[in-house]
Amino acid sequence: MRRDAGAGGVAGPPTGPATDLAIEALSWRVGGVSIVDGVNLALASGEFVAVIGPNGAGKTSLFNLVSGLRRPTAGRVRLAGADITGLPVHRRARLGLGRTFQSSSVFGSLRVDENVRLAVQAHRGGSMRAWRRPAADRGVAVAADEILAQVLLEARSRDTAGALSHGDKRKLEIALLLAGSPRVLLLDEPMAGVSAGDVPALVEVIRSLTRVHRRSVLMVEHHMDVVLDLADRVAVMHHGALLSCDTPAAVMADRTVQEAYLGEEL
Amino acid sequence: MLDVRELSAWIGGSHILQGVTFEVAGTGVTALLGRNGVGKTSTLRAILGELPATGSVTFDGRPVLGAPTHRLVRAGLGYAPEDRCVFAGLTVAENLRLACRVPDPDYDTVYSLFPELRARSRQRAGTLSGGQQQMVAIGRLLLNPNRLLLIDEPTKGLAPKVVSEVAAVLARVAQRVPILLVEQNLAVVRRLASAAVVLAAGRVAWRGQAADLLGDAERVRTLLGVGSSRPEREPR
Amino acid sequence: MGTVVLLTVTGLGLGALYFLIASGLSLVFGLADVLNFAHGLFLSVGAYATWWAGSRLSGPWGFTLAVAFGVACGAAVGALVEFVLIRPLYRRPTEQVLVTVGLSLAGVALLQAAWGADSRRYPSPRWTRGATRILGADVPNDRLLLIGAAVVVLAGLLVFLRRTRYGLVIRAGVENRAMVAALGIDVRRAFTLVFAIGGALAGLAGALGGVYFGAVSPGQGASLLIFAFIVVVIGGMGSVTGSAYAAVAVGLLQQFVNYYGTSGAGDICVVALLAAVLLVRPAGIAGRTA
Amino acid sequence: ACGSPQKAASGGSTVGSSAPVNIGVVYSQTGALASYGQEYTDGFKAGLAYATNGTNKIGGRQVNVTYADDAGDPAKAVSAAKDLIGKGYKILAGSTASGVALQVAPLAAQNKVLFISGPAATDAVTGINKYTFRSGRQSYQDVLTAKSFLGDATGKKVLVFAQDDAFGKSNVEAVKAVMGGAGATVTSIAVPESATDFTPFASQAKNARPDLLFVAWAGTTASTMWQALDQQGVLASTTVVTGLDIRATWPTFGAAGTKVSFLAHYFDGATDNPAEQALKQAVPGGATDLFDPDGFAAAQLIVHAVQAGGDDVDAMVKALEGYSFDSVKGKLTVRASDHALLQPMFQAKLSGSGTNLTATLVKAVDPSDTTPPVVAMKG
Amino acid sequence: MNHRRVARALVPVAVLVVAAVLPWSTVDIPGVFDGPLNSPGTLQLLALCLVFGGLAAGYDLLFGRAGLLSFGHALYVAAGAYGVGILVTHAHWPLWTAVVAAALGGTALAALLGAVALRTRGIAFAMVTLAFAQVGSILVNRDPGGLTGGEEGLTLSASGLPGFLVGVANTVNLYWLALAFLAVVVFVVHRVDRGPYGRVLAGLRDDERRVAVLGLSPYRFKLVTFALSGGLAALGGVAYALVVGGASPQLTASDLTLSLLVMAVLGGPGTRWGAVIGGIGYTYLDQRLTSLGGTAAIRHLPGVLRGPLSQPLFVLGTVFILAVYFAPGGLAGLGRRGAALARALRGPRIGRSAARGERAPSEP
Ligand SMILES: Nc1ncnc2c1ncn2[C@@H]1O[C@H](COP(=O)(O)OP(=O)(O)OP(=O)(O)O)[C@@H](O)[C@H]1O
Ligand SMILES: Nc1ncnc2c1ncn2[C@@H]1O[C@H](COP(=O)(O)OP(=O)(O)OP(=O)(O)O)[C@@H](O)[C@H]1O
Ligand SMILES: [Mg+2]
Ligand SMILES: [Mg+2]
Repeated sequence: MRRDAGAGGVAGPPTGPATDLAIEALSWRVGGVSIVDGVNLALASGEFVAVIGPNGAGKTSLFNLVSGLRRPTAGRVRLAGADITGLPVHRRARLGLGRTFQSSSVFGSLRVDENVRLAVQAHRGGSMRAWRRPAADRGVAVAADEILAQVLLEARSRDTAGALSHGDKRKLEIALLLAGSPRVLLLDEPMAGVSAGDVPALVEVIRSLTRVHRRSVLMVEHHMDVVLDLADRVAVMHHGALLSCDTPAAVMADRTVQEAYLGEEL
Repeated sequence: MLDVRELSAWIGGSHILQGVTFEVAGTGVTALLGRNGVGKTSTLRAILGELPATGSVTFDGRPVLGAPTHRLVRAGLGYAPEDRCVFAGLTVAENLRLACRVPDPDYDTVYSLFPELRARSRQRAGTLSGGQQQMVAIGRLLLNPNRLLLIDEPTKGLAPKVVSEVAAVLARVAQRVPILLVEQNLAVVRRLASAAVVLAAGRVAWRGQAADLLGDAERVRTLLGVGSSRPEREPR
Repeated sequence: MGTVVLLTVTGLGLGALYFLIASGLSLVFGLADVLNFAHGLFLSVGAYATWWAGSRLSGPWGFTLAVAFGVACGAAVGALVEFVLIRPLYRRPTEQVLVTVGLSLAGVALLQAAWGADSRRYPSPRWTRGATRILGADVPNDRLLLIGAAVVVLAGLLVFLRRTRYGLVIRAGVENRAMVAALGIDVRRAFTLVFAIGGALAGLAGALGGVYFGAVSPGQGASLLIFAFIVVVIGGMGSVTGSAYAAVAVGLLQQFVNYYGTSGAGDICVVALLAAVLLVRPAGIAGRTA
Repeated sequence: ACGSPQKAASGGSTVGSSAPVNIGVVYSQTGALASYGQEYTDGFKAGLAYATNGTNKIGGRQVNVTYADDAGDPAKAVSAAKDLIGKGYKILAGSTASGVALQVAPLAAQNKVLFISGPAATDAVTGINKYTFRSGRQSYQDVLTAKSFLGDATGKKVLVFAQDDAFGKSNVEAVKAVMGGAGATVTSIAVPESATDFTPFASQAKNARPDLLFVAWAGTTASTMWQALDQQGVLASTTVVTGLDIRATWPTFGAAGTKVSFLAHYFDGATDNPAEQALKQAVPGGATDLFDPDGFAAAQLIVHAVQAGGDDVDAMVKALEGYSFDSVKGKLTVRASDHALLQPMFQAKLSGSGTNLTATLVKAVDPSDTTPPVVAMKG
Repeated sequence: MNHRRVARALVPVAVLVVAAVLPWSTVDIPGVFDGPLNSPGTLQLLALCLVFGGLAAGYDLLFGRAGLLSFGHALYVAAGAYGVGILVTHAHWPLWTAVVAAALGGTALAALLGAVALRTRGIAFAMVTLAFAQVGSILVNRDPGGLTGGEEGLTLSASGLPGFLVGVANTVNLYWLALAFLAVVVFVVHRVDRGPYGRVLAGLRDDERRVAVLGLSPYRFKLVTFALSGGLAALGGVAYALVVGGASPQLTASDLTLSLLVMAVLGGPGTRWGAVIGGIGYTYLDQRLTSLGGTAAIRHLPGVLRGPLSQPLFVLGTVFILAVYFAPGGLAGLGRRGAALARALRGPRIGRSAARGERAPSEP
């Protein structure tokens, strides 16, 4: 793929003053290998950007840098203007940055609804309180049930999360994210393993995040129809670098993207 | 090749499979389909002896239910689990070496399909990207000559281009070795499967030719929940 | 000068003893992922077996045969423990550790019931009780024996781990046993083997530890165990070479600080070293960091 | 059934001239000091038979002994002691370990029962309280015996080789007081308690060239330590004195055994008197050992106390203070002011080899030469 | 539904009341206790059991609920016991001031050392805590300034204690004290467990990274839990010192931590009552097995059996191994397993592979 001459420029939000998330020249090297390489990307408030790229391009690594699980070797991350590059994971989450994981990581020994309640309560505060205020907890429970219904898991809300099938764990991942109602969401392959029949409903849940709730979303996904359905812009990563960031139509039309990423249609 | 009769399985006291019956023919791909949590993965695990199960499973005419997993695999039953299960602490090369059961494993197929793996042979598998781990898991399966493959969602997390490539390889393999394939990507199923089994709530809901299933939009909608309300993928 | 030489050689001897103990522990811990509290018991079994055989055998090879018997007993006990106690619990790692705790309690009490709580004189060959003059220091011969044995064990283990398939099978088996079985490998046999080797190494350490102490007592093994733990952790879980470095470091540090510092300082220094290493490199000196 | 939660020690309401005399013996039946405990109780039984002329009765009253195990754990000892006291026992004996004796002794004072401490050697038991006596020797007496090896102490160099723990430290202090007070220069080598390699310390001891090396050692590392002293040639170059432990441990001296001078509390063959013969008759195999006399003396003390005091503990205490009697070791005297037990001590040698060792008496040391300093009674 | 909730709340209260009035009973249970329930020996034994029940519950807060495997908990128990002992015996503080100081001191010590140790995790964490405890053990044995009494231990001077705690006749007060300690621990642990805080701990046990991504600091939660658990342990140490009448170096040994672990596991880690029951049961066995060795039943056995069976540790170790085997999930898990078993028996027959399967319903 050819590197876009003005990659930094293209990557900026097209218009609008409010930039929710700004990734500036972010790089990560491990043992002399460059895994994320000078990525610039800005996410406007309420914008939906999808990140695509071959396996091993560095998409998950980029998410890890932004969410704070890994420390970048260079560059900055800003959340609503504030520099969060050095903050620990939980502080970023408090400031409104949420994410899901590519390989589901749910609280396996808690029940499904308790998983969500934990997330709701983390968001509302008061987690340190050992004293339970039944009324407050009931509010949490109601919120949790609503979220589970959205992701089609209400039937399983009393089961242990560890006993869920893979696809159902993916849904719970999304539920945990919704519970925190962060202003910026990082979704790592939310549809991987979700059965084809359930995809449309989840797509609608995710769509409502930007369309209804005005959140900003950065999503990695290999299902192209989902990407095309949801994204305002599509960013293409390759070998750790951001090659381009453009409208879905423009990206799909790019020959190099077709050759290196999409391949022949089945 | 594989004959599954009245297979029932339990996990932690709950009855997951409730009498599953189907067979896998001597060639081609049999797709095992169904929505999340219906028991596809459990079926494969029960066949392999990883779950307590009753009923009968015959492989090549011999009853195998209850035999230790490693015996079954040695008898030529290859398995690629859904959660990849690569050994995070081992390097890519070690992961592959561990899987070799024969003196002359077929590294060529694996490396030509996934050149990435050759380049990363000394990297610890735990640091691979999700898709790369999937490649290791599939690669492991192709090293040995097997007589039947059980593959659980092989294309999950792979980039579209690699999905087509994997599908092509599986199509090639299936000419020699029958495959029981669990897959959510219907395009892949359409490309590969000759027969299909659809599960719902731990039971077989439908059995037959794959074409009969996929050719009938109504059947697909009732069995798999895939509706036509959503626009088909836009042409690019 | 003499003192420094003496401290160095005896420190190395102590390190060698630690390594002999830690090697088996580290093997079982690193490969099979079982923190084996019964390792001290295996050690005592080796020591008592050697003591028992050594008091009955004589002649030039008597002691060597007795040590071989001790090693064999250690291996047998190790394999038996894996087979009977550990194997059925492999999906429950915490319980595995707890079973070894129970075993160490019961086993030591059993030894005590059989041979009493008091220490017994050890039938070490006469030459081990003498000393050799090296650079002005009378170095006890048994330390030289320990150092020699440690070097041989280190080399042997490295060959086993690097040159055979078992190392790979077991490392993979710890991560995901079911998957190893799904690759057509009988992982259970490999685990029994690891415990047998761990037991044999403990048996050897016990047999030679008996020479070092000049006596055997039921609790002897357990008393050394804590330093062996420290060595294993400093060295990096399961890394045999790491254990070797750590054992030497701990042995020398302890010996020098015990002698020159105030009493108890040697142990405290070792503990401080442990804390420092773990805070800087949580996976130990040879451990891989994520 | 209901009762009072404060059901006091009066529970055994069977006080009277015909009621049995209840004695509780709390000692290490199991645990690290089990063999000390075994000897102690052997001696106790023999002593009881001897002091009651085989009748097992004191003044017509049946003697009833209850044995309880403390496994060397103070918590268990306290539980057992409280249980016995609660059942109305007025007399306790036992305590194999010093730590246990120091925890049980206060109970005696708090509940006004008689406590005869056993093999526990700590000096702290002496004078701990009015209700506590001892039936064995104390560390200070060991040190005084060691001094008897020195002859005239003036100008001599004495080195104490001890573990750096409470036991070692108290020995160092005692040697400084005893031999230093007599004009010797006392230095010490404190070996870390948890060390297992003693070679450098042995070499240090050798280079110090003392006239007398006093070794105060306890625990399982003894044989390693002796091996180190021997390897470094210390035993050949000076007089080395240490305490003689129970017979089972002699072989662990290894080659060092015959090169060391021993101070002995007691060993088989140290004395020959009616009490000793009675003990010899009673113990298994006719072989007496280190802690048999402690149990024997404890029984004698108790029998005397009951004869004089009946069930009145204060009268018992009064009767025991200043009591002097013939026991296995010879003449023993309870010093009235602090309950120290004045007794003869011994010098001994080992001979033989391997596991076949015998101890022979070199010299008996008179009680007047092993009298510990008087301490103030604490409670 | 509501009835059940009321019952759940009432049962502990009822148990507490029964336990509190127990000393008025003169019931004699031969074989179980040596004397009637209100005899000092029995009360002392019960008091010790209660103290360890509380200690185990406090340890389980760390191990069973937060998933932190500490091998150094004995340090905080010892800190409480020695702390109160030194303050009362050497510094002549009034008892209750000393108790508060010792408990606070234990909490502070745990917070300080936890701040360092919690920078590691898993086995490394276990080892660092073990190492810290080892230093404590060395210090206590060295008898600094004559404060700890070295291997001989420290005896609480009776003159520093209020009269109602001294003397065998007052053993019942020690029993009530131990009961109060246990009640405090159970109250705290259950409050923590059932509130939002407990849910976070459960989350931490499963996946720390996940908790962080939710916006909660795993380190802070772990540290608070560690300090809280350390404080409870120190309080337990105080109770122990009062019940036994002093502190001994055995308290600092890693064996104590291991037995706490064993108690928690025997009872069922992370369950409501598991650790408490485990602690009481273990201590009861531990204390009583020593007297079992002397019983006639054992003395008349043939030598091969008599030897091992007269070793309390052998019996304890064996019982422990059997419990791990046949009662996984501890005593608390037995009920659940019973239910599962009943279900399985009603269900269809299970195939041969069941024997090897994971959590097969037919497994013992
Ligand atoms: N410690 C490491 N050492 C070497 N290479 C590493 C290390 N960690 C990650 N990598 C490499 O970094 C690359 C980026 O991985 P990442 O998980 O970000 O990919 P990805 O774009 O999310 O891919 P996928 O679509 O397959 O999930 C991969 O090629 C991976 O092998
Ligand atoms: N450990 C467990 N305990 C209890 N129930 C379980 C456990 N593991 C799986 N299950 C249940 O078994 C059922 C079948 O699970 P399985 O993994 O076979 O589904 P699947 O068809 O493979 O689904 P997916 O498409 O999501 O992978 C699910 O309902 C799941 O909740
Ligand atoms: Mg990824
Ligand atoms: Mg599945």
